[in-house]
Amino acid sequence: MIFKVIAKQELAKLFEALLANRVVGPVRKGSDKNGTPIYSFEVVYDFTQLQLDYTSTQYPAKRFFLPYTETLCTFEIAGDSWEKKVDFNIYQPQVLFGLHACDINALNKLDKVLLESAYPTPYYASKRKNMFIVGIDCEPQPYCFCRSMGTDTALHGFDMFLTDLGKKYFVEIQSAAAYNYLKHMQTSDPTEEDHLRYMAVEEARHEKFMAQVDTTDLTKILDMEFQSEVWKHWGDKCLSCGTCASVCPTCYCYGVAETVDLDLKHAAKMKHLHSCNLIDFAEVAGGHNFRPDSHTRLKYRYYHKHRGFVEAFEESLCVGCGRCGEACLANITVPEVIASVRHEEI
Amino acid sequence: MKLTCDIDVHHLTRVEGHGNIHIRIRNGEVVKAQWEVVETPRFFEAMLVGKKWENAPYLCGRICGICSIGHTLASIRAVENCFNIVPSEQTAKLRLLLKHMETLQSHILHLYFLAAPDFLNTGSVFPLIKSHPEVVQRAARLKLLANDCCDVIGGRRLHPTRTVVGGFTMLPDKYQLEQLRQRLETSMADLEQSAELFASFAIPDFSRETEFVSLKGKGSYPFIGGSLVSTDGVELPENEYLQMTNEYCVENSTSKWSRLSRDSFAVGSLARLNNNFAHLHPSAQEVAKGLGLAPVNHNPFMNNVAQLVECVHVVQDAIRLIRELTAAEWQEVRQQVTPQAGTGVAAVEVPRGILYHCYECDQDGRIVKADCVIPTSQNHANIQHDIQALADNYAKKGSSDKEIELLAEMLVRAYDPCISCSVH
Amino acid sequence: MERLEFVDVLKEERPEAPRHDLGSFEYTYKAEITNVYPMTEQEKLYQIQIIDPEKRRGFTFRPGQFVMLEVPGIGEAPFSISSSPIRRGDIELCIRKVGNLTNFLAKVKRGTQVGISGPFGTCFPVEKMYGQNIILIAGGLGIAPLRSPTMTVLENRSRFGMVEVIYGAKRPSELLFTYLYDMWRKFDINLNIIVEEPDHTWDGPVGLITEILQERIGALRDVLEQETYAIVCGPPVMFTFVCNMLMAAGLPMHKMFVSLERRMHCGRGKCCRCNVGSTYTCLKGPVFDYWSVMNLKEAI
Amino acid sequence: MSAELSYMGVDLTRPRVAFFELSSCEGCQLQLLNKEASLLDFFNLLQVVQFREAMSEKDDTYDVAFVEGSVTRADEEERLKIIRKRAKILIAFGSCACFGGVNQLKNRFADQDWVKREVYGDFAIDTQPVRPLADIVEVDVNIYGCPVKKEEVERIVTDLVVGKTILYPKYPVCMDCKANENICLFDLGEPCLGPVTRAGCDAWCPNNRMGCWGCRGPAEAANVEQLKNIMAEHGFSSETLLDRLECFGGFSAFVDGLRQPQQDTGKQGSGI
Ligand SMILES: Cc1cc2nc3c(=O)[nH]c(=O)nc-3n(C[C@H](O)[C@H](O)[C@H](O)COP(=O)(O)OP(=O)(O)OC[C@H]3O[C@@H](n4cnc5c(N)ncnc54)[C@H](O)[C@@H]3O)c2cc1C
Ligand code: SF4
Ligand code: SF4
Ligand code: SF4
Repeated sequence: MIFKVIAKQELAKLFEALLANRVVGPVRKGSDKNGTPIYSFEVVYDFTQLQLDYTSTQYPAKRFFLPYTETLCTFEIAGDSWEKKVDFNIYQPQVLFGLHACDINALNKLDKVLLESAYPTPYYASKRKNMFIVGIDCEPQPYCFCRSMGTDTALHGFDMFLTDLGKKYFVEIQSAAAYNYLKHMQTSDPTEEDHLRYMAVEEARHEKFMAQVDTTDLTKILDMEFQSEVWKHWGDKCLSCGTCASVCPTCYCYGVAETVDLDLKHAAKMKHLHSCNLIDFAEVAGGHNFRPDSHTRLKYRYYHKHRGFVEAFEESLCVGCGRCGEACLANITVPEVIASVRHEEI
Repeated sequence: MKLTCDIDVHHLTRVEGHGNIHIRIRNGEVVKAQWEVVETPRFFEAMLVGKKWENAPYLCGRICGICSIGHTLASIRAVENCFNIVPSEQTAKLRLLLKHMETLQSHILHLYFLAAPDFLNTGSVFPLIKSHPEVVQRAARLKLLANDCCDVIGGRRLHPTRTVVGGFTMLPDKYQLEQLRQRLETSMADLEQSAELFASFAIPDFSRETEFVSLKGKGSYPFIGGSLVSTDGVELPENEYLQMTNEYCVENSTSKWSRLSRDSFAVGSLARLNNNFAHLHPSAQEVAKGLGLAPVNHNPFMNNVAQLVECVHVVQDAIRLIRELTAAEWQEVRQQVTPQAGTGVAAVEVPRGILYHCYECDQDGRIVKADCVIPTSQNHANIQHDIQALADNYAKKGSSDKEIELLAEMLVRAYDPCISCSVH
Repeated sequence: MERLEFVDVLKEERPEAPRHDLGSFEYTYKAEITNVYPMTEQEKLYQIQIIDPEKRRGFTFRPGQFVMLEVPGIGEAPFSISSSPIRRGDIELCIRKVGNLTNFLAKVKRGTQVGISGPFGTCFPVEKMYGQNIILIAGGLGIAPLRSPTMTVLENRSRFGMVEVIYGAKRPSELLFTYLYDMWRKFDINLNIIVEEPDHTWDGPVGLITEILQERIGALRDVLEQETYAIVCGPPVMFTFVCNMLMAAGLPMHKMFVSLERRMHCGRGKCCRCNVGSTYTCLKGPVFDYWSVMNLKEAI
Repeated sequence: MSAELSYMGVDLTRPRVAFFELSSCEGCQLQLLNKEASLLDFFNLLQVVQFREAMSEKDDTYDVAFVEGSVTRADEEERLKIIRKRAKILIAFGSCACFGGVNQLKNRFADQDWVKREVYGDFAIDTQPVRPLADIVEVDVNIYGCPVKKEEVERIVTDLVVGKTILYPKYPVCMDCKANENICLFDLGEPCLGPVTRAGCDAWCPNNRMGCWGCRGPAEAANVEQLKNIMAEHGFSSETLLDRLECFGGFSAFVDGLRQPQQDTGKQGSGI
């Protein structure tokens, strides 16, 4: 692994050099009713637009690698025959500039299902393989529990990672492409002092995590508590609105809808990200619904993330970004739900 | 000379809403010429009672699908007048721009889809798709442009979503505005061709001395607020609208009727133009002259031409407004609203004429009394008198039943009546 | 400014190359409906042939696996392959009209082109059953997935001990593959068919499938604990009853196989629609042994 | 216009279609003429035989009837029954037809005579409590929205012609809203019915920073009870919630409890 340090003002040069590609980064989108800024990942054209000290974005950068709706293919119909056209909707590499560790880890988790398992999906692969990621360290927010999920640092899955040392950035380089871009900046090798400063910064950051989830034996506890009454408690609150999945950087469930064009000569197959909380998610042909109650659907979301995925990949499908809890109008948060399943006082 | 004639048009087509025409001529005398409004009432004025102010614009937009923007803006203005809120310059400009685009889309819809088939001898626009594709495409292009503008400014072309008391929920994208301006500029060619098309139509030769009521322009062609004026010399401030409208109920109509100095008066494009010709954009004045329209014109069929002239005016004025809006920095999008007890009146020129909304609110901003006076309801009496005169006129000329029926239908259509709106 | 290199994922050399080619994800086989046989009011049998001869020969599957069948613009859904694996890319699907896609399929004529992808999912481990007795049980449309293992068993008849087929339907008019029964019987198998609501054409047994099973279990009791496998297809209520009866009679859970049905939008372990608990039916299933089913939450 | 259609080798008939309006603003019909770019394709799929607002010809043999508006008078009830008899497929077109729409707000007054007097004084006027179509005849397809969304109309019409099952999202507007990455209106301090309203409009209103008013009626698992808590928690009165829930009639099953604690707001003897 290669480490470098750069003076802060050098970063603009890196940005400029990367601008030959499409660059996506955190910008301020507006503010809420109390004046608190709201951040969002958007395509940026100007370094000054970037808000690298952003707290957290309401939405992950998901739409740039797992769009909410995506055309899987189109058809041209001719009589009883047809031609199918597939387009992965990506023509140029994208730069994600300023991802936090949780969001990088989210990509790593998605890779497991979408890239490394049976039937890797080319729609995701085409975007993921054409991505240049500049990570940046974060300021833990009250709702972040990534430390509990082991995702507070990103070990891989990025090209470059920046840590703010005050006047300088500590830069971790993980790809040849990233190394190649170093020539656009003035870099130096870190000194022992830089190392110490880095460790101090990280330690100070760790101190700031407030929210926690106890994952000890969680897969077994979830199994034992399958019939627990707490699920009903949360189910009564749940709006079945799918907001949690929509803002989750790791939720990837989807539905497919085929449409015929008005001219009856074209058709398309569209993919829409769904959520397992939606009422008809587990409905099958004939109308039978395997999860008709809101609590069974909500429970399923937790089982998929914290049990099933762990069984399959030895890790949970949650990076502890806390977005779902923040976005949920019914105030259903992961730390509280898990604590309640563990019979802990909240 | 025609001795007898029986005309019964049930549910007149190509107008908004339900109305019937009955004409009876016996021994050359018109014994009955009746414009019947059979639309079902929806009681918006009662519906609003007890509702908080924020409901009013949202609900009142639903009085009419064609002029929902006009109703929404009138309703907003009535609430704002009640609470003493003065819209910022930016808000006022955006509202006017939105208003213009509604005028454009409504006029184009009427001219091409509802009125033109009569002049081109078809029953609807559908056959024109084959026989006159360029005409239909031009109409679609203009309508699309107007609708796109409404989407960008009001959020939605019909039942707008961004227009609220105090301003807007959200501002349009300047880049999009700029694109619309460019499209507006190129649309002038389409409007010129529209003028040529209408110049080729034989506008029936009929006129009847009429009193015309509209807003009075002060420095500009009037659309939102101001004083009220009639060609018979009446002039009143906005909040004395009741004396201008004098609504009353009549048999055979679920809509109320109006009168002023005479038995009836007219509102609409022709009325606006008759009262404010000098304020029209020069290129609009030119089109008017080219089509033989000069104030004061008393031929109701010329309302079609007046609409076309107004299309030119609103496009020109929209271009100016967009220039001004994009040149300025965006200001606060929405003002704070503090309800207070009182009465607010709004007079707004919507495509079919002058529209009034008036609400009385209590100190919490809850509506205690609501009144809406719709342009078409002000026109009903005039339509009735026009039909009478028209039947008389053409009976004397010895026209056939068919001809009289078509002329009567065309006459009603010329007013572009919005019947469900008039009954609300 | 400097451009990053663009990676075409379909051409990329991948040393970690996963089991399946990226390109095949959305490139279905174009296939032609070569024949349509109406079987009952609700079900038709479709013969479908992959058009490209090479791909047709390369298309191999095992009994119990399913394909995703797509009609452009209408829909895509999973269907078990009903025919024998010997016939490779020339398959038969028995399809009941229940909704959008299947209603449309009921209207298409031979010659229509459809998209086929697959085969997907797990299969009935027929080879593992060599040398043993086999009970094949189907309720209703369950005969569609059951026909393929049945054909395989019959094609390899000498490798199995006793073969017992039990099939139940509501009415005689709803029985599927009636034209095959006589042929099947020639293979020294015990074919039991039972209906719930007989009509004048029916002279066979009447009742629920469990009733005839009870009878047969009596005859088979001795072999159940040791040398027998069962394959059970049908609606969840039916296979739960049947499996529990077999279990009570001594057949171990891991020697019974069932096929689960869930909504599937991809068939490739991506859309999560088919998950039972958090197990993908399309990858780990649709064929499960009964032990696994018992251990899946909300499987039935 | 009569050449028949086919799709994937299946022959299809171009349905004879008629449009009707009962009590409404005719906005939904107007939407039919919108989306100008696909207008020709749209009307090519259908054979329009009656469309009073746009054409003078009239033919009473039709397969599909689009009926806009709600029923507020005996003659409308009769017309609707005749339409039902003639049409193979009757479509309730827009929220007025599906739920009564804004029109049904007058039903909330106990004293219906007061309603008449408030608008017409002593002039005799014929009207009944507002009813959706389904209260009178069987409805085959609902197209929700005030106004309807043309994209959805196009999809439903195509599905109808091709013979596909007509499906609507069962989930709430929040899904559409999130897919557009909007800032939630509750964060902006505005009320919204998105969490309980049927999606399919692409979050038309929230996209424009206007909270949803529920024009498409309840989503299939609408948790209105929880929405009440949420509204209260964000400082919105139950009157605000009621205003929205009762606006289009889709949530009529949920508003009764909310109306009781309300004061007598209508003057002149109107009771709520
Ligand atoms: C492994 C496997 C094997 C199968 N094998 C066979 C087989 O051999 N033969 C066979 O006939 N079938 C088989 N099936 C079942 C088959 O997949 C379904 O019948 C098929 O999906 C029906 O599709 P459809 O489009 O016709 O029906 P759909 O229209 O999809 O479904 C009908 C019903 O489902 C509901 N529904 C549909 N879409 C939605 C939606 N978007 N939202 C909410 N509800 C909806 C509705 O209630 C509707 O009434 C198999 C299924 C699986 C999983
Ligand atoms: S489940 Fe919630 S906390 Fe976990 S990754 Fe998704 S949004 Fe973040
Ligand atoms: S704005 Fe409304 S629809 Fe959108 S997420 Fe918030 S509550 Fe849901
Ligand atoms: S957001 Fe709500 S009110 Fe607006 S169109 Fe959609 S359902 Fe109707």
